[in-house]
Amino acid sequence: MTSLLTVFLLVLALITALGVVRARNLFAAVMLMGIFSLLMAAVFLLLDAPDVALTEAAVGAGISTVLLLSAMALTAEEELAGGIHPTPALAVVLVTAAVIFYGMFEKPLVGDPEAPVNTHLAPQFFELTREQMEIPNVVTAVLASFRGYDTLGEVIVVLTAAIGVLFLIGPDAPQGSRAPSGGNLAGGGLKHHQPLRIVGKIAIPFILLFAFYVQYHGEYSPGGGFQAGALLAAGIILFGLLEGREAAAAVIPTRVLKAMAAGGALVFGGVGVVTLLMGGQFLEYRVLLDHPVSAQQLGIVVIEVGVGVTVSGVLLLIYHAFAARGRG
Amino acid sequence: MLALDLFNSWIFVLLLMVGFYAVIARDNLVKKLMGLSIFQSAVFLLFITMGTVTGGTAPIVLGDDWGAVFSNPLPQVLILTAIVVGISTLALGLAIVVRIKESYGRISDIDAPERDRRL
Amino acid sequence: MSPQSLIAAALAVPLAGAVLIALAGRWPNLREGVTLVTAGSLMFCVWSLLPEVFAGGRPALVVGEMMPGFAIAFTVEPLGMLFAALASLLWIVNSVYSIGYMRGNRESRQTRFYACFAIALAATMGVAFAGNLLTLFLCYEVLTVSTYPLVAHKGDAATVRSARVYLGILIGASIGLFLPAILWTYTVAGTLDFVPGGILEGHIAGPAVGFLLALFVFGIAKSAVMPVHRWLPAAMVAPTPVSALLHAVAVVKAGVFTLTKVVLYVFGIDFLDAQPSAEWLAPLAAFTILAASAVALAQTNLKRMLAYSTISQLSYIVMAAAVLKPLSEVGASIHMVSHAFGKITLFFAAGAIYVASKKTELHQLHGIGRRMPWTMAAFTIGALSMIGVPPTAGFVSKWYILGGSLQAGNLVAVFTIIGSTVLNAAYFLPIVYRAWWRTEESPPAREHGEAPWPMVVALTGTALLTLAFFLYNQPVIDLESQLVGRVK
Amino acid sequence: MNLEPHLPALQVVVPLLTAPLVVLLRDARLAWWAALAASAMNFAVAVAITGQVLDGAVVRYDMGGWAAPLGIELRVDALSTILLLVVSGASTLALLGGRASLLEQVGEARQPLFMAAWLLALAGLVGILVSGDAFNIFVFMEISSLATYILVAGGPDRRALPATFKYLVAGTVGATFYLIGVGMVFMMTGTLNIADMELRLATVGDTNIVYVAAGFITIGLALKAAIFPLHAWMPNAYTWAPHVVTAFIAACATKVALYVLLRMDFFVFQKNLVDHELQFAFVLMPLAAMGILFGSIAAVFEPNLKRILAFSSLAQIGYILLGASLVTVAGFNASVLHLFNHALAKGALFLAVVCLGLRYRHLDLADLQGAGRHMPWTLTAFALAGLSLIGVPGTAGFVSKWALIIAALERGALGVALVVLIVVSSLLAVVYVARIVERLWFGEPPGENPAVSEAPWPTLAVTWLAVGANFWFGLNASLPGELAQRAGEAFLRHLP
Repeated sequence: MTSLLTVFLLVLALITALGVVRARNLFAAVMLMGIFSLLMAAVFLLLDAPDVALTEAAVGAGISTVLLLSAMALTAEEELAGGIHPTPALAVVLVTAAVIFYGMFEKPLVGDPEAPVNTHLAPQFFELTREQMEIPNVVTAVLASFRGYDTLGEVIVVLTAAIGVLFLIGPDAPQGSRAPSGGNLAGGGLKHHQPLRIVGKIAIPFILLFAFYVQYHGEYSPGGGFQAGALLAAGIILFGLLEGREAAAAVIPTRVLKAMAAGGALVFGGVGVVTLLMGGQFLEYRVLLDHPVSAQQLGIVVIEVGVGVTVSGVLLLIYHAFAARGRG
Repeated sequence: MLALDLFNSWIFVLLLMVGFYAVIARDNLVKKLMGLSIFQSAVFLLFITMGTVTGGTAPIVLGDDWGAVFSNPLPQVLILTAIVVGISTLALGLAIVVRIKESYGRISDIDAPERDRRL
Repeated sequence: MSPQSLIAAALAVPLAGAVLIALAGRWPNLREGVTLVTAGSLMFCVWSLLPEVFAGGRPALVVGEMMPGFAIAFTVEPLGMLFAALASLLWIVNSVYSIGYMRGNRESRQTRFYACFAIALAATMGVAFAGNLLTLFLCYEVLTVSTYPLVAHKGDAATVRSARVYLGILIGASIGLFLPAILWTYTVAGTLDFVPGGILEGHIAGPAVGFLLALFVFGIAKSAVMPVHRWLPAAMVAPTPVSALLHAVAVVKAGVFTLTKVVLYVFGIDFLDAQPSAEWLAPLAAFTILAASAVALAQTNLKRMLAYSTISQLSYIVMAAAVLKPLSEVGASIHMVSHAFGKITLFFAAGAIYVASKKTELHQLHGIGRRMPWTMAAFTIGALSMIGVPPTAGFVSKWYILGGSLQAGNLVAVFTIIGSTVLNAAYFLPIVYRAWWRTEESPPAREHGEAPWPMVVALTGTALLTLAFFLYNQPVIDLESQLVGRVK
Repeated sequence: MNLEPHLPALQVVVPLLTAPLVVLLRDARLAWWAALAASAMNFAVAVAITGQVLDGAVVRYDMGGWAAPLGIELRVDALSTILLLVVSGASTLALLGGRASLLEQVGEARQPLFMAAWLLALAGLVGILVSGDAFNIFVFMEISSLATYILVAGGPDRRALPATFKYLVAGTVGATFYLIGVGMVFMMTGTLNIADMELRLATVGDTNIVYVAAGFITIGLALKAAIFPLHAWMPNAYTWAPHVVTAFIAACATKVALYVLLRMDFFVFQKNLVDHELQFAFVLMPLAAMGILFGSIAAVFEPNLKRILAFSSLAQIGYILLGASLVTVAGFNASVLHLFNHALAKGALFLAVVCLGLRYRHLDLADLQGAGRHMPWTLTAFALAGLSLIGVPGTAGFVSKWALIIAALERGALGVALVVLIVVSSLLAVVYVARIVERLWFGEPPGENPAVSEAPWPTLAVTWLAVGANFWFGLNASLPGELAQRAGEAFLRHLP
């Protein structure tokens, strides 16, 4: 069920990706990366994966673009001519591709409802979600309950990234020898661009509002802690871009961000510890309340909050670390 | 229309090649990280594609209609996780690149022989 | 104490001694006290085992299992008993001597010296009592490694180079040849235990026997059969007490002892006797005896000459074992003792000369007998024992080996013994002559008399042992006759 | 309440949730204590689980109360247990002895972040080991990898940064390859649970894709496990990481990747691929052999102490792979034993390096000449651990080399060739260990002769503890032997 629109978007994505690799100007490459992510998000939406699409848009097109730009402000915008010898690389890549062709091109990936991937576990997920959780977004059910342990791991991965960034370029890290940069887009803000500030100021409240909607409506429609956290962070980062990093830091100080990043993970893990103390397995929400369905829902809501808090805290911490680097 | 049925597989392989090529052949560290992102996106496409069902909808039950045909939610969950892992790796990688720039003054050709001995 | 705990004590006492020596490093007198007490208690433990073994007992101790089927086990049998008794006795004498030598020479890093020495002795006990090939190999390697710092003691470039040769040959041969031989044995025989009469009979035949024997002979490089003898002259860079106890007694005897044990308990002499492919060993040993003697003749440095003499004498034991007759096996074990007494005396004398006069070369020794009469008297006795002249220990063992060779009708062995006796006389007697009957060519750089008294006491003691063994050797012969009695 | 059924969860959760708490700490000393406590508790849990496994159980745990394959299953058997002991033990010892060194090399201000990263690395590694779910393994692999990058980047020399970057790229490519492979298996089976995968794979008709999946998983994990020739990231990462970190990851990180490799290739794919031996006999065995030779030879010529040990690790990983590539029970058994024993030897060696690093800024052999005179205890420990690396009897290294040789000999002529290889590389190990010991004991100190003293006692004591373990398990290998035996038996059940 590959629609022509999907084909079109995928071809476009491929071309954009080639552009990313070829562009000598890194700034252009970053912009192309953002477009690439948006195209991929659109493809995911067409492939019935709205949750993934939302995340890809917020994280891929939004957050990672900001991160790349901030990093670039601290490094360089032009790629020097000449890479490493392309021939061996091409050989490796071609061999890899050939191997995949050998394995995968006997039958199409898409659409077969009888494929084992769609018959083995998927029906049970729907059935159990209906019986024991009564929430419409099965993606959320799988994410937060069936594979809640993975999601805890995922939150920890995000936290690890924050720890790493703070460790490497945080306030306590060895300071670089580089003189403060004049054009640090991420740090200095765009205070002199009045129209942008006005549009931004109108947009930001809506983004934040949307973030909270996504957070609390995750069980019913696409969304959840990750998307919400990313959106919240995106909103505040946008504010920082317009008004300067210090202004953004004034809204939520780094101290609080750190507490959020760690606290969210602890809330998530804490739920697991509580279920364990209440006689269940780790993260077995159904023991939380007398009524198993409400208990599942309660568990999911609480851990989603944990996820959202950690993700927003982490992304903002990372943003601040990059933006503050090089300006003391 | 076998060609079109296999279309997503084609794009998966090609994106994988593009990304992987950038990782290996590009000397600039930021470019390597971008290549890594494209490489990972290809894998996202692989997973999401395998979970779609002809005539199905997103795995969100509307109006209590549990009988409808849905796409498989499991690959989507996996990819949500993978996307987050990807951005975490990118952030960490960029932080390292910033430090490399600060201590070496450049972000490509970092394998060049150095007189680092008595740093 | 039960025999088992005595075995355990024999292994543990020197190790504990090493730790205590390391801890007492700051107080030299205490440290040397610890050495002497350790040596004394070790000898007590070992010698307390003697009655049991004389009575035909074979006390055994299983320490643990390394892997299923591979035990760390110790069994005391006559050959090992003799070796352990010998080494523990001489350690006391050598410790007294060491104190004189190390202090007289103002050597540095004495704590490391004494500690490694104690570990080497523990390893020697382990080799002597080992109940299977794997345990033996383990202790054998500990012995190599623990003596490396002793050889490299001086620490200058030339010494380190020699120590590298020492370690390289010993470890290289043991891992590259000895260990594969053990592996091979295990894969064909299914066990590594020492069993009187051997474990290989019926499991291996034809040329493979000769090849396996070669792996053992050259893998056990400590027995210094040519061409794996180079490490022994290299080891002479060590302080003399090391050369005396370790490279005349413990280490080299560990080599020939291991080889003898392999012949007796892994192959079995009857089995080996029936194998034409194993006949090369006695001629090779004979060659080593003669060649090493010839090389000794050409040496100008006293300790190097003694080293080549040791190589030659070790091959006596190898040859005696390889003749594969009961009388010669007894001769092999007795030669271990007699050579030990004689050679340690010679090294003690060499060390005493070095400490007193700093002389190391043969041509410097004119008239030294008048300045150091005790030392040179002992040296003379040692030299006579090497040649095999009565009334010294060397005569007894050579007599047995000769008897065994005649029993076997092995004329090569007979003529080798005769020929090498001539060569031995040719390189030892000129020294004795020079020391007593020539006068000093020029007065020495500094006036000197005898070396410090502990050294003189020690070398006199071993010289007396050399003489005493000629007169009183029956217990040893009785003990070792059990060996062949059991084998036969 | 009775915690016993929850041990597998606790194994991961304790360090995983201590880490966020440590992030919030400000005090370096407190962070260290917290990390040490969590790590020690981790070790205690591992010991408790070992007890259960030795009683004959495969310890299972359903996360979230959802039975596998719907939910994520934790599954601990003998193979995972032996590595749990190694990982948690190495972490605890390194932390216990490494405080002074870490303060010096990483600085006091960043200690809480660093300790949090340490705990996350630990949690990630044990998370992989207890997991019975292929995707969950990916998640925890990423936790441990990201955390390890942080630890490596903490090295004081600027060369730590490019080394980390290389490690990051290699690690991410490896993990993504693994994910592709898992995705393909998932596509054919619809499951992520490893045990379920194995059952369902046996019925998959289209073997092409299974081959390709096995290939991707093997290559991805080989990259993470630094198997020759995919090891390019490893020597530099080991060399420029803080010394304590090297002690930790050299003992664990690559081994855990290797563990996943063994688990996937031997347990999951074994039944389906009748001529699965192809992959091992014709691809992995030559790679293992080349790795053994290349690593040993490179180690002989390296001037830097840590790089020598890194190349030696390359060779040792080759041994582990070699045993497995025999595809026999005895070979598998030997591999598992060597996993354990090599970790003991390398851990002890790198702990001795920590001691040296506290007194010497540069760790080239030329800089360290004569160190033995000032630091006799450290150097003695180093020499003894070196014996274990060589495989001298009485040490742990011998036990596994012996087992490996016996296993190889089951294979006739090929086996004899492999034995020759093992003997040759052991002799090369003698050369590179002896070279270090000789120069460090007997070399003339370079130029100025600073008054160097012995390492502080906590570090030294821990080093000696590790050395002692090498001898303990060399003389009495019953514990690892028993576990390896059980792992071998489990492997036997998975043979077609």
